[in-house]
Amino acid sequence: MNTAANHAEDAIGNGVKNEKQAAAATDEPMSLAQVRQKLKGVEGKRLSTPQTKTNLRGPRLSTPQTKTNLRGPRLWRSLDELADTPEFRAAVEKEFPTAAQEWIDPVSRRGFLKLMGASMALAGLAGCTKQPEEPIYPYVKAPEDLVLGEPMYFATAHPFPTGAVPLLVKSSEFRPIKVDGNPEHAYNRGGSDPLSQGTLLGMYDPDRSQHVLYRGENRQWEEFVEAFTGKVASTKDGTGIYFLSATITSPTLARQWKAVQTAYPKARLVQYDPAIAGTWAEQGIGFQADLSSADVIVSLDADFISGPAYPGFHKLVRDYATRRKQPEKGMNRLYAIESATTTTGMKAEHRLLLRASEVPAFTAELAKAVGVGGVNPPAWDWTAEQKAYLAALVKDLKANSGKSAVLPGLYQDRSVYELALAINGALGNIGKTVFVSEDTVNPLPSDQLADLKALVADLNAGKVDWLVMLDSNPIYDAPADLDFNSAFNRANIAVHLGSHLDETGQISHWHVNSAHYLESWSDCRAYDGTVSIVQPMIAPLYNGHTAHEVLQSLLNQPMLSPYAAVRETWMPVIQKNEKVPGDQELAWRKVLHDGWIEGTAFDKTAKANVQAAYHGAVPTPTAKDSLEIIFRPDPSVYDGRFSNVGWLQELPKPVISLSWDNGALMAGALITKLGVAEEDVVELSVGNGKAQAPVVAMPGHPQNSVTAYLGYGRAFAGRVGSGQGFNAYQIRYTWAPFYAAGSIRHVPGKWGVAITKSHYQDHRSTALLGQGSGDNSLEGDEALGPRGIVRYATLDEFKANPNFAHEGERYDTPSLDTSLFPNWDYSKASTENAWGMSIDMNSCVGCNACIVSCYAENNIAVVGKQQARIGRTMQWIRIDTYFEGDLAAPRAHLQPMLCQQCENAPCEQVCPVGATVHSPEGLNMMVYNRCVGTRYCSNNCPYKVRRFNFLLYSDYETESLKLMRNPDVTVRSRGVMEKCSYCVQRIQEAKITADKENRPIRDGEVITACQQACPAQAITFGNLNDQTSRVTKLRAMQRSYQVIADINTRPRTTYVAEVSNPNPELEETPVEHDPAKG
Amino acid sequence: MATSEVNIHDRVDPATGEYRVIAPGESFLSVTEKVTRIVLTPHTPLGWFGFFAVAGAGTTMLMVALTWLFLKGVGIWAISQPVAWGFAIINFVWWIGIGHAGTLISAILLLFKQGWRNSISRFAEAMTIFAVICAAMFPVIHVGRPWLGYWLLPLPLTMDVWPQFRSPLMWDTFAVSTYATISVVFWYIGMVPDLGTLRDRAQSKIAQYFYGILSVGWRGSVRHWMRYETASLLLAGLATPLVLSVHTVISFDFAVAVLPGWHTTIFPPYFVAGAIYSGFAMVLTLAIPLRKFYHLEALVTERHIDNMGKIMLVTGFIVGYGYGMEAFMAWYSADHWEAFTFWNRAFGPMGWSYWLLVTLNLFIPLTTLWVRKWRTNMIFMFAMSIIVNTGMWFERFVIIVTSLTRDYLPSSWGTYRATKWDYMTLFGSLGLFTFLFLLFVRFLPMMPMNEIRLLLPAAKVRAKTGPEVSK
Amino acid sequence: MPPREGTYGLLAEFRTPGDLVRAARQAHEDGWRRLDCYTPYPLEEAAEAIGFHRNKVPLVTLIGGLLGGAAMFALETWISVIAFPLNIAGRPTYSWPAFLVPAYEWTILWAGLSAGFGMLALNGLPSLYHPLFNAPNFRTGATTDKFFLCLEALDPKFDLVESKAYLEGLEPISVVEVEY
Amino acid sequence: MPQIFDRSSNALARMSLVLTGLIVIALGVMLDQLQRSPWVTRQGQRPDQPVPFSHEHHVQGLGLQCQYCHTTVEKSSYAGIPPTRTCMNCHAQIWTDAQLLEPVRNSWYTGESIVWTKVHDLPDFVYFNHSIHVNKGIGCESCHGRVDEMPLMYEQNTLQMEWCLNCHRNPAKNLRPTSEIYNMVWEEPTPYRPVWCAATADKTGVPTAQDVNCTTRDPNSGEAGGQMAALQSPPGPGQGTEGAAPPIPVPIPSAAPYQKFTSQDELGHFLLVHYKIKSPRLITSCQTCHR
Repeated sequence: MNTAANHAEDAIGNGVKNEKQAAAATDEPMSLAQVRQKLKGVEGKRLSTPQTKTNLRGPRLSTPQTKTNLRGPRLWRSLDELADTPEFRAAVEKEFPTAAQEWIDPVSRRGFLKLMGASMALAGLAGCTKQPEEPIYPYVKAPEDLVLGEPMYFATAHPFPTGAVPLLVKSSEFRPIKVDGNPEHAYNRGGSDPLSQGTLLGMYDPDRSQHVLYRGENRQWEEFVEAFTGKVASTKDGTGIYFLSATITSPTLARQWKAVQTAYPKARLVQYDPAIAGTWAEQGIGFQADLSSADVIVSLDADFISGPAYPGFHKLVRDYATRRKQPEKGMNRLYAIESATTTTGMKAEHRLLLRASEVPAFTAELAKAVGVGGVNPPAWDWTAEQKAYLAALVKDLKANSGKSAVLPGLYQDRSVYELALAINGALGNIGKTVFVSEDTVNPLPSDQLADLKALVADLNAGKVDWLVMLDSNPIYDAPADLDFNSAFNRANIAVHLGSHLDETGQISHWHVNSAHYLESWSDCRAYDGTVSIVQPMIAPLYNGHTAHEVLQSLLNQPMLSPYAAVRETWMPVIQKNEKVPGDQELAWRKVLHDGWIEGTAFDKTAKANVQAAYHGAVPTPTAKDSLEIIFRPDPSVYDGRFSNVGWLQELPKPVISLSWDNGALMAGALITKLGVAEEDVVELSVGNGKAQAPVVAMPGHPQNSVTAYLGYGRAFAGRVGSGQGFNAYQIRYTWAPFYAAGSIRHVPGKWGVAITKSHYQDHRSTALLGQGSGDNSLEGDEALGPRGIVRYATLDEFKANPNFAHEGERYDTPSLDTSLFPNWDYSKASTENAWGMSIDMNSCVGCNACIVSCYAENNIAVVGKQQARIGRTMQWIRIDTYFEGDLAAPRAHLQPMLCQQCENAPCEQVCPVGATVHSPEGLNMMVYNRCVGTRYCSNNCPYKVRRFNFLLYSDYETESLKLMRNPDVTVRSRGVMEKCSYCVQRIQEAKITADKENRPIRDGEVITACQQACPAQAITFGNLNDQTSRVTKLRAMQRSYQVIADINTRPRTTYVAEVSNPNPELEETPVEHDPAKG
Repeated sequence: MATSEVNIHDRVDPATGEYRVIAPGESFLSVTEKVTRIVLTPHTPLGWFGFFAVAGAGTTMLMVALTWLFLKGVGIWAISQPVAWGFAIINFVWWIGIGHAGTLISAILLLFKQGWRNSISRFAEAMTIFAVICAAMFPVIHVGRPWLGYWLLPLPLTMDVWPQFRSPLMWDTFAVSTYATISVVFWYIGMVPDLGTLRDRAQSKIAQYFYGILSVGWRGSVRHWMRYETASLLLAGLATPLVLSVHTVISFDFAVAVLPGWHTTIFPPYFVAGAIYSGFAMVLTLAIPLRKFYHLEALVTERHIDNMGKIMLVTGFIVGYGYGMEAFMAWYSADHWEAFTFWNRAFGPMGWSYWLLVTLNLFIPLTTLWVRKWRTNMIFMFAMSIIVNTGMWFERFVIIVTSLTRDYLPSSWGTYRATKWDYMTLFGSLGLFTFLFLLFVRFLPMMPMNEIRLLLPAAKVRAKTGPEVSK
Repeated sequence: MPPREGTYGLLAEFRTPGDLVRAARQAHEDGWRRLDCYTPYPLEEAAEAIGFHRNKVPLVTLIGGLLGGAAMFALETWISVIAFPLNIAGRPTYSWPAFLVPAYEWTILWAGLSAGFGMLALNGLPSLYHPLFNAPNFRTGATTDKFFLCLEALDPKFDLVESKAYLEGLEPISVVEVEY
Repeated sequence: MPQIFDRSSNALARMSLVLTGLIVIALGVMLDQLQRSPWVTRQGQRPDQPVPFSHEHHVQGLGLQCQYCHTTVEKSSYAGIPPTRTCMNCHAQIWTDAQLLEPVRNSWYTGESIVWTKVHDLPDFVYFNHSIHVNKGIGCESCHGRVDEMPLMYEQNTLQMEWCLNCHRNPAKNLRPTSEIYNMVWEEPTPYRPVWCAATADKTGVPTAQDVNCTTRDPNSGEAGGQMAALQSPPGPGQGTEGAAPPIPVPIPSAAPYQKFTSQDELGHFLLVHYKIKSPRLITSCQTCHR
């Protein structure tokens, strides 16, 4: 933190120091000018907030290099300017018939929608200041089904290479404003994940490319189609026409491709997804597990609970968590064998650290032990610990054959997958807990790396005439050894269809701006195979087009719309479904309404009898002292496709709480060995590729290996993503896509990283009172020890003493009569609703979905790296991570922390203006427009969940972002305190509805945004005065406890203490690790 | 007539062995002369201009910092989560503390009939007022939306919403504003007769009008004098509990909070003691150069410096007791929050600031101030006054910042690094203070002549005033 | 009213406070009531000499203080209990311990203001113009080092010639007549 | 040494003291008045509108229902500004060449909105919901004034927080039967103009609006009075918000026992109970309007 002072200065927009990017670029002359001129109408509103003028760009990030590199003003002009272009008018008019002006005129925009944070600053002055006149722009012809002010919900799905996420999208005045899982869908049952949540901002991203370009000049789509189809037709058989596409997940697109293939047999399709290529997910096998009936779960480097990168994430997590909610009714046990620290390992009862290359060998040992035939593990000297682990594991598995599941890692050697299958077979799990299906979510399985190599070869051989890249960015993410960049230039014409003018788009001849999935028709399959129709929520903001249209343009109905194509694909199936062949339209509408097509799930019994023998070779681990570099898609930005989504960039990555960066993640021991400190720069090299990265400590990481997240180091991601982190693709090779032997060395320089919560590294101490040993996290010791913030027990302890969560020092909750004052009355008699929340720490898997959901629901601002560095992130909910025990092999406890809504809220008492007071229903209300910003409440909050707008973080200028905001939540201006409100806007809505219908609010009628997003159902919200509500029952459980209750804050949020289910045989195995001092 | 030339018997009263309060040989006229010439002279000394320029520069720096602050927001400072209060509040508490000496000297010492306070009370009061001005500035500018500051006053606004009187910040509002008002009244009332003197001695018409109006036609009637005396006594009687209450209320800002390290019952007494401690230090910082510069050694004698040294010694020990008590309670209460907070103060990442303050506030002063010889050594006392005030600033730093960096929830622990804007504001406020004080020295009577006259032997109404007196 | 004309009184100057006190006491005992002393610093003996013992400043102060305190406490109570009762941190609306602090401050504030300005008012200040300033020797020292006794013309015993002679008998440095 | 000031200065000095005091007081009073003045609140001001639309003519003259234009007032937070189509419904036939209506026709043909100026403009951090007020018996006129007497629209009330609170703290004084919410000429009951109300049993799921039937004519004399508001009738397909409630017939007025009210106070408290108006404590809590 020794450069914090500088960063603080950067933070105030005062010169860019040694860092790569400055926060809030306040100096973007032209758009400043524009906005000024745009703002003429609202001058009055601005008067009392001069800062809006100087801080127009507010929280947005821009990197010097983006500014210089991005070609011309095109990328840089704000939507304000765009608003005047015919394209935009066109786009908007499609969506908002004849009310286009409403979205273009800066004043009127403020007319209906409650996007008026700007005037917040005026709040108090309302008494002595005039409000400016605001015009109204009524419709000319109002849409039939529109009730202004009432949201509508539509079903769609988020296409993702590892399986689509069925969604239910909230739309206000036909603008999607919130993306959530589809609660009725059998696959994810309403759960979602940070990435799906983030796609909303992805669609409104002001940096999306907005034009069809030919050599940098604006063109019309038709011109492209003409050139393209003309060319292809001229080739007759498609010779020299190559398509490079991201993994195709749309059956319709696959169908269209097949049609193209038949029409032009010589045309080639190459699929390449950096996070999929080389994994078993690209192959034609579907591996599915049903953890709801699995008592023992073994993860072979399978990080199945930290994000959708692992196929089937949503269902796996849901089932995993369900089996942990009621320990008394028995719970599952998770063994995690992993090569990098993940939440999977942190949640596991028993975690075995292996270097990545050791995993296949260990798997082989395991397979052999459980009786898989024909497997011969390479000779390897396993440590005592590993042997003991194996023995216990095997015993446990055999004891639970048929009731266990072994999950293969996605980023492991192919043998691991096959062996896992064999093991499951040997254990008789196939058909019970593990299923295999012939088809997968990608209808055109292929060996992506091989294909890509072939493509490069053809390029170099000059065979490639037109290279058409569909939603892929090879210049950025192709493996280093292919030298794609130079091969690329051999293509006569390069066409790039993409959402951004990214690395590839920059140098392609043609760039076609693609439409976002929320803007276009398509289809895709959830991981269980169920087909979802992707329907547009809004007309393409920038007239984008999709791969469907590109391929369709080559077929005999070139103008056939994606809608028609999709319908063509599925109408037969839909009709088949119908018991009584009825009205097609009705059936189709039902599908759109539900969001999926009945009976399209995969047949999972296909390979039910997997032969329990394995004959493939198992690779020998690399030498123990050699260094391994592990590549994983980033938990937040995946392979880089989400780089420009501020919400995801600012998201603290699981376990290490690192935001805005990836880095060389390594064990403390390695840090010591290298004699470096965090934020020092190291150079990673594999083969002859080199990449420089900041050192970030990752507790529990295997020694002699370094994890590098993909998806960073973008040059042309946009104002948010460009220049963040380092590009790990530079050292990734086709021959080692997941882990490679490499080397590391310390190079001069510092690289500040933003770690969003107190980082155990800063706070170690061997000093007095034995606070923390050098190898422990002081925070962890404090939280688990004397402070009783995290409480847990093993299953046996729990059975022996169900009340464990309330025994021990300061574990007790003070009784209601501890206060000198009479208690405030929250009884049923006094108030119908008393809101409360319960969070099951056993279920929480720390996937961060809640945080992103909260961003969207509550219009939370993104503050940027510099501000994040000095602890000013605005997230209302965060996932506190406490490390228990030796940092070389810790166990992490994940605790979602949000406003506890204390009944005796310390924050309220100290506010001089009564800006935060208590509602009769027990909510701790924060009234933004009353807040003068003394910040006393934040100081006095024991949970530090209040967030302050130190600068003008909210973006009042960018048009597209205004369209995205939730109209029911005020946008907070500079100098105002904010915090979690239990989604009071949803509560109020429910209250008014219930009141109009003259009935009490039903349990589950009010769902908070975090609860809605949680794939593990860890959060429950409801009415404490309703004795039958789920939250009341959870609160009544003995395991429920309140954090820091001993100071009598009486939180309304309670936590259900953890219970783990360790294998007694492995419980006490004291292992000596190297000291992890960093 | 620098002190060095005066022989020891003039400085020390042979009878008592104490330093004299006033050097011998002063008359009503000479005293009046000494004080009025500073104000009435047409020739402002160059040195004054020198200081004034420096102070002016400081004030300008402050204005720059404030302008940027209003344009950008408090985010230009280092405050963050969890340390939401930083320099601004530290400076506020520090200045208020300094502002305590004046009233204390003029009020409490008056009640205790400490004659020696007469010649220093006036500029001590002025110092108080300017310190309070500097202090009062910070709560206003540190809020996120200063233009809404008037919401802290109970006004009948159209919102129909009122201030929240359970908040210590509201108490501050009233305590500080009251303190400022009373100090000004006390100061002005005390100055009226001297303004009369200036009026009568002024040569230029402008000066006569200026002081004539300010002195509201004071003419020294004994009837007036008697009411005046009563009023002064009453004001003193009122200011005494006030001065004690103000820093008590300030300490409530912290004591009332739940934060470990703030939530402490020892705060009120030891804040008050600390205030007096730093206040007297500041009086010394001003008195020592002043008496030298304006040759006032005869009126501000070693006696004053010596006594103030003693008072600092006492208050220093009270403060020390406060620190000790915190440490003791941390252990004795067996409360983990307390124990950890204390441990963190002393040995945590910010431990350096704790040891710095202990050194500056306790070790150095409390070991040396015993020595009478040093207590009357101007250089030493000047240095000491600076040391103590630095120490007192760090005391507030430790209380506010260090406590905030690590409180209840370990996940939210943070750190704090001041930005250049923080420093500009701090030193700017010093500039403003000096600026105002220099103006005062130049244009207003820096010492209460009427009170000094009382100390002169000539003021004694001798017994041989005729037989009637004896009865 | 039309400005007064004629003599305001006779002003006798004395060298020391002692002389002044003696003279003043003498005059008072001889039945003079409209007389006053002028000194450069508070001289209690002189006040007693002319029979001025008690004054009303304390009373004014007391009233001011009580009013201030009561007003503030009433305001706080009205605001928190009647005007807009709110649940603040679960505390009762009538949180009198908290209300005491501002009330206490206001007590002092208003007491102090009453004391200061009450004193000036009782002293009949401001009076920028005063006949005494007409006296040639008054402003040269009344506020520095001279001591004056003034017999005022309004006193029934006053007679320009006799009074002058009478004053001369009190051994002053000088006696001058003061015009309005 | 001469006098510095002449005789008049004393009087001057005292006068100036008094004056200072007066000025301070005056300033305070002025500011207090200013913040409530129409200059700030726009109360009573008639902004220039593209079309000088006369509510008087359309409401009083032609007797249009409020909902004819403000369609969503019963279902949504937002009452709704009529689309141009609504105007054209009539003005396609009548006044087809009136110069005044040029902007309307223009909008209709070009598809550009008519740009009205907002008359009732709440601060942007205030979340007001029309539907709940209307459903609970607050008449349009209570807030918007006698719109039927406004040739040009203007703001009847200040719409300042104190004004809102004034009613939220004591709703009874403004409550009226839901059947009367659109009634511009509704006047509170007096001994001379009593109101009869009958309350049917409160059924959960049935909007409270349907629990109460009121009439200004003596029910014993037979026919009931008062126009029927849409939300009085059982929920139709149009009313999404009440979709949950099963359709039930409107109780026959005469069947229910009528109660006679001769003062707003009595009526208000009667409706307070039967419309289940939340307690002032609940509806004056901040987040009722601020989020």
